[in-house]
Formats: sequence, C-alpha cells, structure tokens
Amino acid sequence: MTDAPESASPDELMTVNAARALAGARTCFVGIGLPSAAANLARRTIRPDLVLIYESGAVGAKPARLPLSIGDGELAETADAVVSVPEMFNYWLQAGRIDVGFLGAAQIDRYANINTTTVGRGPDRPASRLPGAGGAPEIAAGCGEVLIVLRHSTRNFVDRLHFVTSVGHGTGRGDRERLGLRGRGPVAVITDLGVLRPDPETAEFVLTELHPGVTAEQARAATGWPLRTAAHVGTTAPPTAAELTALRALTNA
Amino acid sequence: MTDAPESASPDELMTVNAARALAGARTCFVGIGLPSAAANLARRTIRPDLVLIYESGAVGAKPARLPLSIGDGELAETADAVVSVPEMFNYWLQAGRIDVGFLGAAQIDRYANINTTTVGRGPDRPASRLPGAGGAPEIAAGCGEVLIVLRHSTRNFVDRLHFVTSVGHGTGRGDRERLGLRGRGPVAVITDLGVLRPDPETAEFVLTELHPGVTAEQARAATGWPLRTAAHVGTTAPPTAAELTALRALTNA
Amino acid sequence: MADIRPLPEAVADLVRDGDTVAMEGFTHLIPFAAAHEVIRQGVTDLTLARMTPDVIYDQLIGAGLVKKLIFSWGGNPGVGSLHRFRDAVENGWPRPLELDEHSHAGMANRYVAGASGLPFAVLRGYRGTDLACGSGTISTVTCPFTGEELAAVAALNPDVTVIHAQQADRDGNVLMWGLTGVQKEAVLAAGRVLVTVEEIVDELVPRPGGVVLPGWAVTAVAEVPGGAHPSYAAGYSVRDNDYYQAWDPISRDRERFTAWLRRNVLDREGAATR
Amino acid sequence: MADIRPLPEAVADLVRDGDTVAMEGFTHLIPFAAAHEVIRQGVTDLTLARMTPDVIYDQLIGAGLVKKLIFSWGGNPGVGSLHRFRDAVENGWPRPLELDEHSHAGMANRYVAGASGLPFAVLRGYRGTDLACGSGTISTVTCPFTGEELAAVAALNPDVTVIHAQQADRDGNVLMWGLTGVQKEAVLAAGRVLVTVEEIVDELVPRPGGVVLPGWAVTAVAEVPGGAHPSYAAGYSVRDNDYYQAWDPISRDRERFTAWLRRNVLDREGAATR
Repeated sequence: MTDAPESASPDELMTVNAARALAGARTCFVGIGLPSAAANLARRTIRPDLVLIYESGAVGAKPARLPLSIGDGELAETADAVVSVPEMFNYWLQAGRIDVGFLGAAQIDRYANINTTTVGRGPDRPASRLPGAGGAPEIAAGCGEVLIVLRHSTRNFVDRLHFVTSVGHGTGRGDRERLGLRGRGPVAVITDLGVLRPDPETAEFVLTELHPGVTAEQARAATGWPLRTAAHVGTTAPPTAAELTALRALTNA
Repeated sequence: MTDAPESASPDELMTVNAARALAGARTCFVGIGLPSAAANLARRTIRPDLVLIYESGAVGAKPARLPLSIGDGELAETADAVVSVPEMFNYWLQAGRIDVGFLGAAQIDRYANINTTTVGRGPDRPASRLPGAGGAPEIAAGCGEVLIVLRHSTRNFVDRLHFVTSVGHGTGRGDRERLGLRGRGPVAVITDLGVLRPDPETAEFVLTELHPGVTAEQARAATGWPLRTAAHVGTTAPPTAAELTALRALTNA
Repeated sequence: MADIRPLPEAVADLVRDGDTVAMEGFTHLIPFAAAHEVIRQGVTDLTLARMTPDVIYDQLIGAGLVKKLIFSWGGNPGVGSLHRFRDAVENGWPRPLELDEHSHAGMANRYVAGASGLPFAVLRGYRGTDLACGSGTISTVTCPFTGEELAAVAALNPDVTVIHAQQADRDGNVLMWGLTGVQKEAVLAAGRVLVTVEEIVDELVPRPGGVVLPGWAVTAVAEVPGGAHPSYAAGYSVRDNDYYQAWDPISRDRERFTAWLRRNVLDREGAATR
Repeated sequence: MADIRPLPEAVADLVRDGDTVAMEGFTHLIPFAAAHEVIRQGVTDLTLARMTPDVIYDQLIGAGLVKKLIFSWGGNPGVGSLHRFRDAVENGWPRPLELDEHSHAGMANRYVAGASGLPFAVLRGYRGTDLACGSGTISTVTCPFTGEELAAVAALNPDVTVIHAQQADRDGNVLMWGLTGVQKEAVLAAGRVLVTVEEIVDELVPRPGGVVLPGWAVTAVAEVPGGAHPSYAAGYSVRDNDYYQAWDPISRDRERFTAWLRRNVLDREGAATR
C-alpha cells in the first residue's frame, strides 16, 4: 500500500527528520525502535549507501522490513558481515570506527544525558524499573557523534535524571573531554515537535527547529527544564512525498 | 612404501616414544617439527582420537601427511574448527583447556627451561640469533602438562641457558607456583637416547629410561650438566612394526 | 566428547540449586526449552547471567527460582517491559531479586575474560555513568604504558552455560550459524556446558557464518527440535513475534502468569524433547 | 569504500618512509607481491611488525629498508633460520636491526588492543622469562578484583597494514578464508590498509570460514593474482615449499642474495600485478 501521502503525523515528522540527520553519515550504529526506523528510512531516501550496524552482530544490514528486535534473522541474512557481540563492541564500536550512534531514550536532561535504568515515582512507591543500559553507554561514548530521537514530553525531557545510564555532555561543555570520552557526543535530539541542538558554548540543548505548525510554546510546555531557544528557530522542511511513501512502506511491510 | 620395518634409527626411537607419551592425552597443542611428527604418529597408533591443535588456528586437525609449516592448508581443511590466532591463544590456550603442550627446543637446562632466542658463541663473536619465542612461553605456562622432544647433545642440553624463552621448572620445584604458572610444566624430555623426567622433589630432570642399546654413559656424555639417573633406569620398549610402519608412512607421505 | 542425553537428564545432572547459570543467545537461538525444564525441575536459588534477560528469564524469575540477575538490558525486545522482572525488582515478588547490572560492552567483556582464563577485562566504558557506583564487578585499571585510566570488569565464569544451536554430530561437536552473539564466550567461560540442538546429524557440514564448538568443550548435548521457540533457529524456524507480543498481557498479571506457567510449562512434561 | 588501484600506485600512496608497517598472514596469504613493490620503490627506514617475519621480511631486511622489527618468531617455517634477519641482528648487515621481541600470545594481543582502541592488553604471559627484561612494550598490571598480577602489552597500531586475500568486490569489500590468522586485528589496528587480492569479483559469495572486511574499513585494494607466492591462497594456489627450501642457500650468502634480489624483484617491474 503506497497511496499518495496524506499529511504527516507528529511521529512521521520525527522519523523523517531523524533520517535526514544521517545525510552526512557513512556508518550508523542503530538502536532498535525509533532509531532503526529512521536509519532504515535514510537508506531508502537520502543515504542509500548508509552502513547500518546492529549490536547483535550485523555489519551492513539491509533489512527489507523494519526488524522488531535487533536480532531478527533478516539482519544477519542481509549483512555484509556478521560478527560476534564481543567483536562488535570491541573492534567496531570501541575503536571509534562508527560515524553516528543513533539512540532512543526513556529520559534525557538538558545536556542530553540519558536515563534508561530507573525512574523515581515519589516517596511512597518503588522506583520504576526500566530495561537498563544495553549498548547505549558505549555507543554514546565512542561513536563520532550521537543522534537521539524521542517523543517530546515532560516525562521524557526532565530537569534532573534519576540515574545517568549514558553520558551526553555531562554537566556541560568540556565534560566529555574531562571524562576521556572520545566521540563528540550528542549533536541533535529529534522529537515529534522539533529539533534541539547543543549550544556551542555551554552544550545545553536548545530549540533550533520546529516542525511545521508547531510553536515554541508547545515545545517549552513539553520540556521539563526551562527550554531555551536559539537566536533563530527554523522550521523543518515538510516531508516530501517520497519520504512519506518510503516511511509508510517501511512501517507497513 | 611400507616395507617390513628395519631396525629403528635413533630419531625414530625418539619420535615413537614421544608419540607414546601422548597415550593419556585428549588434546595436544602441537609445535611444528619433531612434536608434530610425534603427535601425528600418536593419532595413527595409540591415540586415534587425539585432538591436534596448531597455533595457526586449526583445532582438531587431521593431516594426511606431515605439514611442513604450522600454516599448511591441510591443517585448516581437515580441522574441526578454524579460529583466529588471538582466539587460539586467549580462549583455547590461555584458559588452560589443553591437556598437553608438545614443544621442541634449541636448548634446555636441567629444569627443562627452554631457550629458543639467542645462544652465546664466546667473547669474540656475536651471539647466535635463533627464531625466538613463537607460542612456546604460553604453551609451556598454560597447558596441563608439557612434553619436550629434542636430540640429545651437549649443545642442546646445557648447564646454563643464555636466555630463558620459556619456563620449565625455573630454579626447581615450587617455582612454577611462585610464578603463577597454571600448568604442571614439563613432565618428560624425550630424546634420541632415552627419556628424562623431573625428580619429584627437586624437579631436576633425571634419566629414567634409555632406548634399547643405549647406555647411561652415552646419555651423560651428551648432557651439558652432571646428569643424574633415577634409582631404576628402564629401557623403552622397542618400536612395534605397526609404529614404525605408521611413522615411515607419515614421513614419506 | 560430549554426552548426548535426554534434556531432563542433562538438566538434572548439570544445573544445580545455587548455581550461576548463563543461558545465552542474542534474540536468536535462545534456549527456552532448557529453561522450561529447569522450571519443571524446580532448580532454585539461581544466579542468572544473560546480556538480555528477555522473556526466558522473565519466566524463570516469575517462577521464583532466581535470587540474583547479572545482565545489561532487561526488556521484551520490540515490545516493552519484562513485567515479571519488574515485579521482582520493584515489589520483591515472588522473591527479591538482587541485580548486578552492566552495559552490553561490559557483559560481553566479562564473558571474554572468563573464556580467556583472565580475572578481568579492560574496556572504554562506564565513564561518567551511574552504573559503576557501588558495583562490585566494575572498577578501573591504569594503563602501564600511557597512564590512562580505563574501566575494568570482573570475569564472569558461570557454573553452567546453556545454549541452543542448530546441529550437533554424534560426538557432540556443535554447529551454529546466523547471529551467534556471545555464545562461544559464555560456553568457554563455564564449568559445565549444556547445548540443546534442533537435530543431531551424522556429519556437520561447514557453512558460511558457522561457529563450531568441539565436543570436548561441551559437557552434554540434548536434541530438542524447536527448543529455541519463541525465539528462532536460522534455517529451522522464524521468530514468533506474536508470542513476544502476547507475553506482555500474560506477564503483567501475577495470576495470569501463574496460570500460564502451570499450563504451558509445569504440566507439560518434557514438551518437544527427546 | 576502498579504492581499487594498481599495486604500484597503492604502495606509493600508502606506504611511506619511516612508517610502521604490518604485513600479516600466518603462513597462508602472505602479501609477498606488495613487499616486492615496497622494495622496488625503495620505501625505507621502516619499522616492520609481523608475528612470523618469514621469508617476506628476510627479503625486506636484506634489501636494507628496515630499521626495526617487531615480531615473535623469526624463522623459515619448516626449513630453519632466516639468514638475512640473522645477518642484520648478528652483524648489522646491511644495517643494524633494532628488535622489539614478543611471544605469539603477546603479539596477537598487541594487535587486539590496537584493533579495540585500547592502549594495552592483558594476558597470562612472559612470567619467569627473559623476554620481559628491558622491553618497553611489556609490563604488568594488577587485577583490581583479585590482586593478581598479569602481563600487559602495549597496543600495536601500524601506520599501514598490508594483507593478501582471495577476493574483493568492486566496492572494495574483502573476503578471505582458510587460516586467517591475525589479519582482521592487524587491519583494524592500522591507520591505512592495503589489501592485495587474487581476483576482483562482481559479488562476494559467503562461504565457510569466510572473513569479510567491509570496504569502508579498507583504504585500497589491488588485484594481484598470485600475490601471496611462495605462500599460498587457499582455493587458488598451494604453498611453494620448494621456494622456502631454496631460500635457505640463496639467503645464506650476501652476494647471492643481492643478485637474487636484483634479478627477481628490482629488475622485474610490477611482476604479476595489474
């Protein structure tokens, strides 16, 4: 089913813009879920040569449909090479060979530090247990740069993380160097409302783009810290028919 | 050519007895040359299930002819598994998985320490350069036990090594434990004259067996330290027709 | 050479109360049938190790057999939470669950150290995260050449590792292919090794991406066709994504889970095993 | 993606005076043709790294291009000594040769550290031997969990690694099979990578024991049929054991070697290269 695209949903705007963020990437270490959708869309649109790397061991996977899990057989069958998980993390990720790490998150803070471990629910309830780290701490540390994609809400964009699972920019510019993290860290957070990028001086994430029809006020209301805006806040280009067609084909396959 | 065996040469006595020393082994890490001949003979005689492991990456090699080098194609083609060299040394050897390490040597001393690095030639000449360590230091350290096969002469059996490439029993019993070496170390040195084994208390290698027709005096004369003899020095059983036939088939193949 | 045995016998012999057990398989080749046999036999007080606990450990945890979990990502892949795991962590039901929590890179390297006979492994990891705080299995080490400080993780050496593979021959040599994850390391790090296989064949035929485990590095092999279901065995089955989706509502509710466990595991003797 | 280039161009561009160069291949797939091109171009003051220097480095050393050798076993496999290596070490001819000497386990782990982006690797090695004495690339490290002291070796990161493989496709993806030694690690540890291949094919077909190096991890590929001779390429050629035997008398004598080098390397422009 590839009907003429209707108007894009917020999630589609998020995924299309996340895919566009891979325009300059040669290799991408892909988290499952939203990052995988975006990276696969990039391969079908602006970046057909993009090398997709999944932590399950697939280097250069070319799935025909979106994998439900990072270990789907499709990933191994279409890969240029399949390697062991230790090799993946040591030789391919840790060595700094991957241009872009593409992550989701449960929560981020204003420096794009990520929590996927545990979230407090107040004094009378036990903290909510999340899945945990997976590959994210070392993806965030070691890739050339990091993209984060997640839905915008005060539940996800929080003032203070209960637990730092993966380091973005720590407590501000310079922290990554002090910690000895070798990649440049997060360069964009792409949401269903717009795009946040780090302030060049402070590394605090500020609103730089809004999707068509979204206001800065909406973004601020969905952010758990006082969201600053860049001097000029742009508007993302609307999805092209080709992008939407490709995305819908991918998610319905 | 498998004529009825003639009388065995000293080298054949050495190799046949070296093969017999593998009677109880399940897995053997095989050095090239004399050890490889002995280990392959064991597979054709007393130990058909012996698993031969070559440092080039072949696990369970079953060569039809003696390989000239540890990297002969035959080894990979007949192996149960082929692994990378780092995997071989880390996962298979270092982990202590191999029953017997079978080594040659340029020189050994009375504690079966091995030199394959450099040999002094007197004050006016540069030291003679040998090939070096190869896999031997960690084979000697990590296998369950070690067998050494080499020809008996005062050039090879020396009072003091110019260079310790691989540790046998160091300076005597207890040294391996002090050094943290996990295998039991050398348990026999098989030569063209007989067999030396470590004294249970001191770990000094003493003459325990002679090949038929060889005298203890011959062995002493071929040893660069004052060779002690065990309380009872046995005589090795003469090679059987089957052993000699198999050995000659192997070396002529 | 590995013994070829019926699964119930092999589990009874190899998996013991109080053991540290690793059942590995990265989405692919997860040894569900062996886990169900462990549940049927009630082997308990287990410390379970696994990079991705997945539905297989959700079931063992819910069955009350697990006192501690060593892991790096505890979700239902592509679906969401592991509710039995969460219930144990958040509410201590059916018993409290101690956690030893790592990143994937850390877990993989813990197995590598274990397989290599080393007490620890070195990696670039954990810097700046809260994961290192208070973990007894994460530390640091200084490079003697550069002075740089790096993360160290303690070797992981399970008492027993259980995996599922496609084939074994009659000597117990094992062949698996496709995504083979961290299985070789988990096997070589363990004291005892149980491998369930789709089938026992006369001869293993080398194939692209094939990983061979020699029979002498394996303790026991059991033929269990479909033993990885609802995960899959490349060449034999496909992942049962519907099962993973269905697990979410089943596992959300303690009573529904308990009924499911009784009907699908406890009362189903040696299902699909020979 | 890797550039596909003629060997002389690729060597001229990738291998530079003063470089640390690793030409790996454990008996199998030794990149002799590339080494001969290095000799023809007179690239000099090289630090050469290789587990088994073999005849390939005997030739480079005898040609006077090498100032330092990083290695673990310097013999002519199955034959005896490397006479050019010995002459350089013992007599400084044609120039003195500095040595950085390891065991195989140490060398393999130096490449592993290099490929992993770590400054060092840990192993059980060298204890009690004279190898550790005075080496700047062997040290010790203490396990932060057990207090045990282990050996540490410095990472080895060549400026350029050169290997020979069976096949590449037109995007520069490389496929090798058979004994693949430490080549993946040597490639991934290097700043630049040159791969000579038996042939360039339209499509790489996965095969048992196959190791794939993605084109984006390789700098240049050159098609050089027979480029591993006198070593071999499984599926294409067999080891020329006679050559190895013949090398012994040739290499024993400086003049005979020099004449051999002129006739067989220097005067033979781009032999067997396209």
